[in-house]
Amino acid sequence: MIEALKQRLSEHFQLTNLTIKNAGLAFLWVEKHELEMLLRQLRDFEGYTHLSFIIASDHIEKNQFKLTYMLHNYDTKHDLGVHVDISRVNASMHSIHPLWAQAWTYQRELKEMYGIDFPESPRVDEDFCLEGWDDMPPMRRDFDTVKYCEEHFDDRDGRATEENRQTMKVNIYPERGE
Amino acid sequence: MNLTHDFSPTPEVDLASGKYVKIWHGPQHPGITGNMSLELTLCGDEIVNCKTHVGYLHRGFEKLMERRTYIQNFPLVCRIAVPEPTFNEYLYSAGIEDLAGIEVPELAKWLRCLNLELMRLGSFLMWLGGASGAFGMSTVYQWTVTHRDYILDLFEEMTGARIYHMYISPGGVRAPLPDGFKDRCLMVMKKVEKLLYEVETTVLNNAVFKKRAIGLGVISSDMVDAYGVTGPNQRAAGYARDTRKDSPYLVYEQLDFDVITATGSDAFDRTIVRYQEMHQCVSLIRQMLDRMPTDGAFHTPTPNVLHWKIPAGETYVKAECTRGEYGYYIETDGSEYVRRVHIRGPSYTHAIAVMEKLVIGANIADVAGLMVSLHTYPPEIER
Amino acid sequence: MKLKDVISPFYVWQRAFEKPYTNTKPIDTRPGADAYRGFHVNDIDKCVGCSSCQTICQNHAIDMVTTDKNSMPGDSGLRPRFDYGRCCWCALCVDICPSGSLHMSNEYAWVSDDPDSFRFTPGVDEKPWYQHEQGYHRDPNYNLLKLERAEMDMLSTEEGLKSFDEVVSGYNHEQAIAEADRCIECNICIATCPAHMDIPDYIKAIREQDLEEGLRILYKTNPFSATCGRICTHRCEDDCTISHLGKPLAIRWLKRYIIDQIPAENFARILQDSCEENGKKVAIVGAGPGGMSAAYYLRKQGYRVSVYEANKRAGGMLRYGVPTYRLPDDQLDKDIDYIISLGVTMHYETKVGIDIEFNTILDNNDAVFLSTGLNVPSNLRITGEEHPRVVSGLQVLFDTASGNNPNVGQKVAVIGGGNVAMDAARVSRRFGADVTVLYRRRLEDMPADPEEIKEATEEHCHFVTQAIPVKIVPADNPNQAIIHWGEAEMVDDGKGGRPRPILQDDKMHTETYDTIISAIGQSGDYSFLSESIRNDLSLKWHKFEVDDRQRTRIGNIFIGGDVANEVADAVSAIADGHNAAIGIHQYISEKV
Amino acid sequence: MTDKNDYPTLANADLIDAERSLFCDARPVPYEPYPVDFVEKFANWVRANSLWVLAFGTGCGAIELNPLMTSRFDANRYGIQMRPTPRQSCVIVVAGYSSVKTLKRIIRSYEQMQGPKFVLGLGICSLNGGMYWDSYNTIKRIDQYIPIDLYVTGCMPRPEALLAGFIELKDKIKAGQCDGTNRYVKDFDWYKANQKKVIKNWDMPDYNW
Repeated sequence: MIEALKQRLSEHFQLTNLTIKNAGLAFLWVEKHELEMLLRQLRDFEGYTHLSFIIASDHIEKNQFKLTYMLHNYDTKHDLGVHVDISRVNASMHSIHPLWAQAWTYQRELKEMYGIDFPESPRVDEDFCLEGWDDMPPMRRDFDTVKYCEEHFDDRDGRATEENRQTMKVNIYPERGE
Repeated sequence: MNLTHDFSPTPEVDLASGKYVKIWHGPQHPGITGNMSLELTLCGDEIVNCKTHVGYLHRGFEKLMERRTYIQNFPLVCRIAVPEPTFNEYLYSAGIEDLAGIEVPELAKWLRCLNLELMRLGSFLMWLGGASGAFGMSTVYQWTVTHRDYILDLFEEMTGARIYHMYISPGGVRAPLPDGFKDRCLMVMKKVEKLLYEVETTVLNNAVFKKRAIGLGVISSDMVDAYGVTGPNQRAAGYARDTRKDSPYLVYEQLDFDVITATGSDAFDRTIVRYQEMHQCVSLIRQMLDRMPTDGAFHTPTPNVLHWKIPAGETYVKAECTRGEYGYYIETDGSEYVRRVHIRGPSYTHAIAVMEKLVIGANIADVAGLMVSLHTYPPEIER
Repeated sequence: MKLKDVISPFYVWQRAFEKPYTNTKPIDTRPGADAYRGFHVNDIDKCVGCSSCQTICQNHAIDMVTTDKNSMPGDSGLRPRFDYGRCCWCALCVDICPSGSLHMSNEYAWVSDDPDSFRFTPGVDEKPWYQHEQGYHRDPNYNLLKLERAEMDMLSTEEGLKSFDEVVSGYNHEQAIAEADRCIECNICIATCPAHMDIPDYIKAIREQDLEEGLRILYKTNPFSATCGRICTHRCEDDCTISHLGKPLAIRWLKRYIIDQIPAENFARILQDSCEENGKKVAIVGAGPGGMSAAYYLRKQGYRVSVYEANKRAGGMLRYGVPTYRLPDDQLDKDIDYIISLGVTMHYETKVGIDIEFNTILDNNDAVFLSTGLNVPSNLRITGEEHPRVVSGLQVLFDTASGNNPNVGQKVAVIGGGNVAMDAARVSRRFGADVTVLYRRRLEDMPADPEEIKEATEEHCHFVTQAIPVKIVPADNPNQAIIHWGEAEMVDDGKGGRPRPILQDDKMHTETYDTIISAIGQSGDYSFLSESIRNDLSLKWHKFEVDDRQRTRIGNIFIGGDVANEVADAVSAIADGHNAAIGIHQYISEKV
Repeated sequence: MTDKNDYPTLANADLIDAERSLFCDARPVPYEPYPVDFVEKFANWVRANSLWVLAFGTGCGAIELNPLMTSRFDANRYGIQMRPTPRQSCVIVVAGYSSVKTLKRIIRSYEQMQGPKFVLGLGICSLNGGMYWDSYNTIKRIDQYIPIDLYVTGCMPRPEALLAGFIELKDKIKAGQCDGTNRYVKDFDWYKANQKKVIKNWDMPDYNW
């Protein structure tokens, strides 16, 4: 079934990769500029009418963000994840808010959490979860949450731990070994 | 289907004119579910514009999970949706098992399923209290929260905790059922069933409730897919879609149940759908207690959890929670840490986009009732 | 609107006549459920301070703190302290606890206005809930650790008996990874290992498939890893924390795995041992594990090292006392050749005291390390033991190792219960003999490694315990001897020590054997030392007294190995050699 | 009454000019006990037996407030009651973690409450960050931002533990030991500095009474 879908889509789009996870789930990769058309095609002609979510994941080692648009087809009970790799530098993506009336929420979150811009998306610059955030977008891999905590929030004193390797060395064989 | 979200207020709102007034509904407001807020613009007592504000409960779970090992995430995930933690536990475990190729023993599947259905019932009871409270019947709230507490007692016995069970762990469950659990569970089911009939008399056949809820917050059928509406909200609009039936997980295939739908798609019909699903829960729990195996392995040994690595891959697992499609997208990169987790909660779209749309034109007094009728849990929105 | 809808809400009034839901005394009447995850309880006598709870706690709620428990091998002496400003009662610490000391009570209420009061050490600080029987305990069928060892391929007993080929095949890649995966990195074993090897580190290297790093870690503390990977007494495994719950980690086989995977010719490239000459000279007497280990670490620091060895080849007991089915020669050579390749001068077949005077060595070097080993077999001290068919176990092993058939005949008795006795018995089996092992105490008293005893049994060595040899008389056939032995009764010594065997005169047995192998122990030969040196060095129970850097009362003489330590196993000798090298380096550096 | 000059006015520097006139610029005033000891004791007894709790579920701890306030545990019989507005409340329950965004609302709500007012820190997150000790969006120690009178540990604390906390709070109030209100007044500048350190967009008055 998914093979047939791939066949049909390949006529119009350059699908770079397709992985079939199981009978109910597959992922495919598409180029950035083809995404909107592909999603429209999937929604209007292939029955993938339900958008579960849009997320990004940070592939910092490839200097890319991987966007995932998870669609669901209620007739075939099939989930299809559409991946798009976009550059991490000045990350920006076309908005799909005309396709799904909820998409702008996800895009607003991505702007805040990853710093991916969706220029046409409404209210994309408003605060979503955070308020007055002035640091790097927190979901990026290079944002160190522990360091941020140490800088901004204070721990309660009175905690100290010992390393048993060192303790045993001091107590049992202080002289022996190197 | 080409419905887009409406961002500009219907009339041009000029606050200086004195015709409109802007008020904040929440976060500290008894008529709000959880900790979120609505920025409402009113003309008289009619709402002309609404902006939702979330993030009061944002803890950065998806970030925290990226820096904890697979087993360390297991206690963390249940905190994501406070009133209904077990779906997180199940989906996280299911995702990990899928990626690591772990097969779950038969008994564990039944126990997981039982746990999920008990949770669903408990969660619905809590919701029912909130719904009747929001429409002015706080007596029913007292009843249902108490009955939810009886279910929490069962959880305490079964899992060792009332709220954060941490019971469904990657590989299976943590412990078998204690002795005599079945009888106590059936007794609670009997009590709950009696309560449900009382609720039917007092709430569903209540003139005040009918007057207020019928026609409130109608989700039109073209909204359903455009806004990604799922769960009872969607079923109340006439769509017979239920993940438990469509892509069965655990032991749902072996259980006997039907997808419950309604046609009105308003606050009243959503209540009816949930009310019937509670009866369905009771029936499912009884079926499971009847048919589940009594002994056998309940946990498949995992690799040493202290340095458990899972091969690179990605998966999306989902389940039907009380509010709709609850899903976990998990991406691994072969290390001891998960690469990316995304938790797809149904409240995300229900409480933000759908709420903003439905509340326009509603009466300020009905905002609480409308919000409850969508059944949203803020902690799962912002995570 | 129907009238019914207006009336029906008044149904709630019916509740006025029912029993209320309210619990009148909720705090007192509702204890946590049987398996409730409440406050922690720790049996501090059972706890070994392995820190696994600290490692797994995602909230950093656990600190390991010093208590009045002392550190000892197998117990770090530290105990977990919980911060109830962090704990989330997930009980992962209980689930992981390898010693099973940690569990939870069903107590749950703790109210205080002092935020610093929510830290406590269970078992140490007095808390009212320790006596609660209810509470969360890990289900025995729920395990977060792997308790069984990875399977090891071994030769079948029949195959093993046919030749002197190695019995244990060693781990393959999958097995090694699986076994390394079991480690919980608690570091408890390091203290137990005489050489204090960085065991968790090299196991981690295996897990991460970085064997070259593993090799570097091994050589930091032990240049005999191929050897120790096979015949080490692995006392680390006795104290392995997992052994409280399941089978201890096969640390020895993992060490062997690293060495087996790396060809000898790559050692120099991986280890990068540079030996910048420092112009000082050190002599070593005895090329056993102790001597060669000292040679390695001294050579690495730039000393010119000369090793004097009485036999043809280096290795000492490892070569002449351990049969090749346990330690093949090529594996021993792998270790020794690498050490020699660093530029150690070897003087083979040079017996100190005969071929060269000890004082000459002492005068020509800045320091001397003695590690001559115990090579004189102890006598049976019974009549008739000078019979030609009574040979020592060491002799049998030495002949075998040198390539000579010891001609033990068809029927052999081995007297003794140590490792030498087991080796002699199993060697004799390989030469086709029927072997009977006579031991004066019980099977469980045997000093030999349990594995050795098990394998000897599997190879059909016949064990006769509580048998005391009384005398040996010549048989009719000059190639046979008759042994008289009597059954012994185990008598409590009355002081709580181990029971002593007492001969029962009325239960005597006689048996004829082709060879009687005596293997009841060995001692050192110190005749090469002059009287005055020997007196200065101070012998105690035939062993030299040394400090923890192997120093003696004579500044430039260092002693180690079996002649100095009580344990007398290979890894202790290796550790002694390493320590002596440090001691010698300190001594010479300070002298300059 | 204390002389007004002891309490210089606040700058409200972060408010825009148009809004400055909407808020007062007075500093908080400490609670003065009644001059007669007997009257003060009686007042404390009255306060202890009518704990009006602000219905503000700041975190996940709020989930156990529902059972506590309903018929099974029925906290009403102990004089504990939920109120929808801070003006009617004297107790605020910091239910677990507080994200920075919520902290801002907690501070506003707390400052609007009637004195003498009491704060109950619920769960491990209010003590030392708890589960979210490494989260970039939740504070670790609530006592740096508002004065806490009592902590109840647990995750979740059960309704019984919560109830035990309330009873302990009552005892403390009766004994006159809950001085959180005055601590906040005394160390006002310290609290304010801590609050402003984490709340980046401070667009509210310095003291929101």
